[in-house]
Amino acid sequence: MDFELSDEQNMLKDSVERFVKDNYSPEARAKLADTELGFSKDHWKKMAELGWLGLPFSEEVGGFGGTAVETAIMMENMGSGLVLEPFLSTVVMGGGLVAEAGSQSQIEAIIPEVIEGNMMLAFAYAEPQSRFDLNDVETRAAKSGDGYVLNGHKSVVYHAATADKIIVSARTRGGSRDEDGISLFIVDNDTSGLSRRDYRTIDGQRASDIKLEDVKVGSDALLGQEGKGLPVMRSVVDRTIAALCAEAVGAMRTANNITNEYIKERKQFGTPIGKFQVLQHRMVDMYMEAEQSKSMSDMLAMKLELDDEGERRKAVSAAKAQIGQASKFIGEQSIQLHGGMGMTDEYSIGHYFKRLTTIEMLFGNTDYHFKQYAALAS
Amino acid sequence: MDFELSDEQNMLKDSVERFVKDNYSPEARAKLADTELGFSKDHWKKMAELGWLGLPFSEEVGGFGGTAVETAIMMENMGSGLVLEPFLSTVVMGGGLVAEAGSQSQIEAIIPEVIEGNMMLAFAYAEPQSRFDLNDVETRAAKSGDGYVLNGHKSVVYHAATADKIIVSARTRGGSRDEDGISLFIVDNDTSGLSRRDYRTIDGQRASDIKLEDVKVGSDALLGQEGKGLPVMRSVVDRTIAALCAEAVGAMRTANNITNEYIKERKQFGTPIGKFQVLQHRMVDMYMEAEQSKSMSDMLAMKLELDDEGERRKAVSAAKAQIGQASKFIGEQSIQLHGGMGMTDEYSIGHYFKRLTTIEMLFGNTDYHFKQYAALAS
Amino acid sequence: MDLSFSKEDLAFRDEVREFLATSLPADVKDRCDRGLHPTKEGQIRWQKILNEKGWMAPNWPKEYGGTGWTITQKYIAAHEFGHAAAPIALPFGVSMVGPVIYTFGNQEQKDKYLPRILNSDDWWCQGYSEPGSGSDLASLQTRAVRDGDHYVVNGQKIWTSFAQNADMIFCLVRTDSNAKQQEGISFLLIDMKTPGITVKPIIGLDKEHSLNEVFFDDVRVPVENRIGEENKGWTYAKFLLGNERTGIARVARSKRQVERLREIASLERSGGRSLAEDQDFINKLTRIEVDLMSLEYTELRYLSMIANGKELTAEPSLLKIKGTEIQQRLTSLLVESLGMYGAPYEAERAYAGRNEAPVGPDYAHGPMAEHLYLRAATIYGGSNEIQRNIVSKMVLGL
Amino acid sequence: MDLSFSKEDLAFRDEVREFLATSLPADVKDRCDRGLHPTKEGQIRWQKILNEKGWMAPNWPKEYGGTGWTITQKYIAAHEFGHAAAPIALPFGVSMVGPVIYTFGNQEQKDKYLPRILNSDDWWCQGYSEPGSGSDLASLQTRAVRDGDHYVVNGQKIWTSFAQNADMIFCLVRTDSNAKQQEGISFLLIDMKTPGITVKPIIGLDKEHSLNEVFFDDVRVPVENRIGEENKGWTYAKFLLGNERTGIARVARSKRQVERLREIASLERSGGRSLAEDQDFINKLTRIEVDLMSLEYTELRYLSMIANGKELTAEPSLLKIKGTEIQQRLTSLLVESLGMYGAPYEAERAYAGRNEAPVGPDYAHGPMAEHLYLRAATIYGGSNEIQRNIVSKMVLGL
Repeated sequence: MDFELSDEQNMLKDSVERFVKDNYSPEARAKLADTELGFSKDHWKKMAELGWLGLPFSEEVGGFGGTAVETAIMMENMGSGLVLEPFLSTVVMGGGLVAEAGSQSQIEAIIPEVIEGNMMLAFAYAEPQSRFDLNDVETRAAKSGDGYVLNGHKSVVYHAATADKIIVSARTRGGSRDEDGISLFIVDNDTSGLSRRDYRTIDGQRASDIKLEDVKVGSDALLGQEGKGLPVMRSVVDRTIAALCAEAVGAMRTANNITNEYIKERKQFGTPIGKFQVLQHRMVDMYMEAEQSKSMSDMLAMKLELDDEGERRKAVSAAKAQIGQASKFIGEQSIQLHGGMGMTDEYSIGHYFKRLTTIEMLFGNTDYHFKQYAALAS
Repeated sequence: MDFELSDEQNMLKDSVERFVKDNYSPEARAKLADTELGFSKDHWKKMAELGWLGLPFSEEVGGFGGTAVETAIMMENMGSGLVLEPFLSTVVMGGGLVAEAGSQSQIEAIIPEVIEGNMMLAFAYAEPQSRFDLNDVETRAAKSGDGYVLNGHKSVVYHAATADKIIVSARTRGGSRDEDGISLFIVDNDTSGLSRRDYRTIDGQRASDIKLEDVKVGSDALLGQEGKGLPVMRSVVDRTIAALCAEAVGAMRTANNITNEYIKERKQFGTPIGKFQVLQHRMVDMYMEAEQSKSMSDMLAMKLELDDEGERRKAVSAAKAQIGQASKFIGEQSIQLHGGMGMTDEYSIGHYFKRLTTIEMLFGNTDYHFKQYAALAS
Repeated sequence: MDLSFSKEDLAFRDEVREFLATSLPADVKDRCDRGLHPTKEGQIRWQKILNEKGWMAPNWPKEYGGTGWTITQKYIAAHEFGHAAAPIALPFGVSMVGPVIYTFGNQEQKDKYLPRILNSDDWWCQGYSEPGSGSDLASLQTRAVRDGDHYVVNGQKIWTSFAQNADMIFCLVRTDSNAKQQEGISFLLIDMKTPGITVKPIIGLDKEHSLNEVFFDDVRVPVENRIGEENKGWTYAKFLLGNERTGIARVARSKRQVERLREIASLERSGGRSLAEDQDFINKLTRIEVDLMSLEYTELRYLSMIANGKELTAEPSLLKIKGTEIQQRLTSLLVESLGMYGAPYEAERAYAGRNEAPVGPDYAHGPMAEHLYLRAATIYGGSNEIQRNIVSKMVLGL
Repeated sequence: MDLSFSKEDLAFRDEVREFLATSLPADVKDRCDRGLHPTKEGQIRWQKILNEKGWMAPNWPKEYGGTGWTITQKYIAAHEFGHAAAPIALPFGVSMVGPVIYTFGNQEQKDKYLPRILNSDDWWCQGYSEPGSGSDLASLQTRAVRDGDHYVVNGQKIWTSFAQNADMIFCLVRTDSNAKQQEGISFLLIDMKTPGITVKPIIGLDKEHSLNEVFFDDVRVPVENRIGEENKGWTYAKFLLGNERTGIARVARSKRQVERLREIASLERSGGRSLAEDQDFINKLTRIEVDLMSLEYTELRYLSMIANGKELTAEPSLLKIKGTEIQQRLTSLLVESLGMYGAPYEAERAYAGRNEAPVGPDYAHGPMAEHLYLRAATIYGGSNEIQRNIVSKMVLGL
């Protein structure tokens, strides 16, 4: 039982920290978030050069062979700077799905391109009615000749606008909430019949709603076995949740540091407000939440590599629920302790609050995961 | 819309306050709670003389004709001193059931005796499996000749040992959770086949489990219509809850006062601990809970006389839930703010904590009433 | 003790309902219900309708144009306005400076300003906070130096809501810099068109423009625009703050939010069923609803005390604390009820040039904007921490 | 980073399970599982069994009789002990004074006391708190005046747990009354049979006798019973308090409480169904369980830091705060799970003369006693408010 980083892991950590320090001052981040693209292609190239985009892929396809622990190290430190590049969408989700379920030719066509930074991906799984249930899929893929025809509506697809290929979950058989019968398709973003409504999200990122109207794809677009997409989705979403949890840990730690510094500096009634015991204890509670989140995030990263499915899914839901709660608490209290200053768009703390707010919501909010945990524990 | 007391109501309040001041010092209360009986027959006589035991009964039978508001005034001020006499069991519950459902002869035989202080009553409604559901009755009353034979197990019957007559809910027909088919019986405490296991409760009061084994009663023991007992029980339990809520308000106010005084006096690190901001804000939260409880208790007392059943039951559950929460919070924090001193049996604050703990539980705990409210509101 | 409505009360309720059904403009109602800021034009249009009806100032004495309502009538009106999503009048004129003017102003000031407030001819804003002062108002630095029959004002105010719309600002300024903190402050009414005033927007957490900085650079204010005595402004400011807190519970609005939550929950799915059948969601909503009822009856109890001639001390602080906590829990649950559609968000002006409705279901437009904006509810008007300090001192004597 | 168990770890787990299955007396287990205080005889019997196995002092260095376990083994043992409801050794000897003796004591003291602690020959109690000192230990008043090769001790200690059973007490006493608060304090080991010592019971909230006042009236203590230097007792006391907090999370016990809650819930009915199917109950239990998991992995992470040679500052305060909050939530939910049978309660000695089992279902005997007793958990060992002060100062620099 050991929570310490190896030398290699420490090097990775230092390298991400440096990247964030060099590129993600609050001003630089605000400017980037307000560009049309919402992130930097130059940063993306830099990440490719540093080998980060190959982090979780096997060495055979040119990756680094890292585990969930390395992904967590990377995400935690990117979370500190609220990094905007779509690492999660392209590498953890899109790349993860291809690496886990793809055929040899799909893997060879996509993963090296992702690693090089030449290709971006997105994962379209949610639908207007599905809320957080991965199995709730009404988008249909009908067999047609050699391929499939897709019809449906996918909602809040992060980074769809900049993705070259979008991985879409669609039902090839069964009722709208059946676990069986869901298939995954790799769809080019410019395929005829696919239309996007692009928008911004409160965390300064980009997402889209996607309408699929008679979208025709070949049989080579099918990712994994027909009708057996759900277990693959679950496994990749579990890894995504672990990555998000780590990102939240970094964001919470930095939000706490910013707030702690602020209350040391800010004076009212002639003394720094950090001398008021009520604010001290609030800050202690925020610190304790962040500490426990760190433990849960580390635990989850380690467990993903270890346990049977039941234990793994319990760990996923427990960590997401605890970290969701902590994210909400720390985000809200950071604003409160900043007073008026926290209410401005210009000052950085609000952006931590907003990213933490979406992390709480993405891939199942706190209530959802408590419920999942309860079902698994009983 | 008016929350102020009339002159008569103010006189009643002053009179109860005086009684508590004269008879319920913490030392006197502790001594009384530790006697075999657990309360004082002299106090009971005094209460009869003051007319309190007739408070809610109509003037025709010798009562005062008071509403739920008068009962609340009385209970609130008795709550301040943690009064031990079984006013709730005898007058509000037992007397309430007889007054509401009794035949002329039952009323004439019982109510004047209660008012005079000559007769005590208890209400046996709960069973080991019933939790807080009044309709969950497995005790059976089988018709036998001119009367009935009762068999079953009644649990945690407050003040059964000192009651002359016990009002028992028993099923004359239907399944164990049916709303229909429950009847009420007035059973003499010394009836053959009725056996009691007497014990103390954590709030310093007395209760009993009661076994009924072939207990024979006459047809004149039936209180109200056969099989139609539940609406009567509901109505009287609603009044009982209103009375308990008022008692809690008095107990909370006094617990807060005791605690507030303590933290002004008690010194640590050279200053009164009431100078520490965290304790000040805790005390403010306790004050606010008590203030809101007072509003809900007053609201409920007034609504009992006014609204349709739906509105009344929503008010009952909302008040009990809010006051249950407040009772738990104030009880627990009173101990916490007292530190070690709060942990001793000798000091008074712990007794407030314990009575507030039982009030939260009696006639449905906080969760139960939130659930009731939700069902009524949807 | 009595909670019943008289026949007159019920008739009054019908009148309010009828008025709202026929007179509340649909566009104004829609923005209010969603929790979006009113437009300037819409708000003024609605307030003029209110004034025509004679209902602009329920809390003013009748002699100045108040309604003369009993507390039961005020309760009924507030409840019906909330239920119908009718915006309340902006507080800066009618709730804040108005009572200061009719209580401490001279006859000329009353004659000049009160009718214009009632008819929404002036949009008022509040010049209290300064950078570095926050909840510690007494430390303010903006200076007014007497020069003949004018004051020359220099300094800066901050967090000034809707100053960009304002015709007038009421300001606390320091007129005696040698006096102790709370002394030496005066209360001035300043025309926003006076040369030397600059309004600089502060874009909020919600990406919208509702807050501002206001700069004063040699701004000349006629001495006749001073309320009451020179250097006694703190008295008027405290009076105003006390007034402000009594309305701040916003019970009626929160009751409407509970209704909206039920409406949305009946349309959203969770785990394949209606969200309205999700026990955990219901559990949370019920707890808020019961807390709201506790707040409602506490407010009524305090109003009843006032009506019976009793003096309140720090009770309004309780209403502020509990009211704002409930408002925040409600917007938080509203956002949560939207599932993934809580994430999309853009400022309204970002839509201005596009012919697009916001993404997601219609009811998703609003909750996040209000959720973000209302983070300030526990900060403004004296933060909830300050309110607890006040109760601790004034009620508990700690 | 690695959470896996080695083959040796798994073998060790089997050994612990086997030991507990065969060696833990049923009566001792039953009281522990219910949350009742151990009897003196039962506790000593069990501790002697532990010592025979060599497992009395997992946290001591091997040279003094410790187990030499890795942190993984300690984790496994704690988990298995908790699951089996095996009482932990009373802390006063093995966790509190033991480490002080082997760290600061002289060879004679080590030779004399450590083996007797391991074999439970001495029941120790702790003489820290005094009336008026509470969490502010440094203000203590009990005085020890040197008289030849003895100290003469006068004063009073309070909140002394199980002093009525004790053979020895370790005491903080003031040996220099001119020194500043934290200086001038010495650390003495005192035989409870020494003339002049009076133990006066304090009956607790739970109606049981576990707390005491201890009075010292000209009590003569040999100078050789002083630990370390005169007037340096504060150093040893602080060391002890730091040690005390690391075990205080009581994760394994709380995990067992979660199991008990599930057991009781499966037997209780609510709304005509099993309480285990009541969504609100499950919701509460789940939240506790997840918080407990967070605490568990936080404790493991800190232990891992220590094992890797890192220094902790105020992290143990977090374990104390969160651990005790969870303990209280668990007993509160246990009582709640009993429905109406939460109300009956009598002290155990009240049963002594009667041949009666407690009323209600078998599992109803215990929860309320523990619930009442554990109200002290957030007070003792430095209240949770004091712990937050410590974190604020030491970690956050506020």
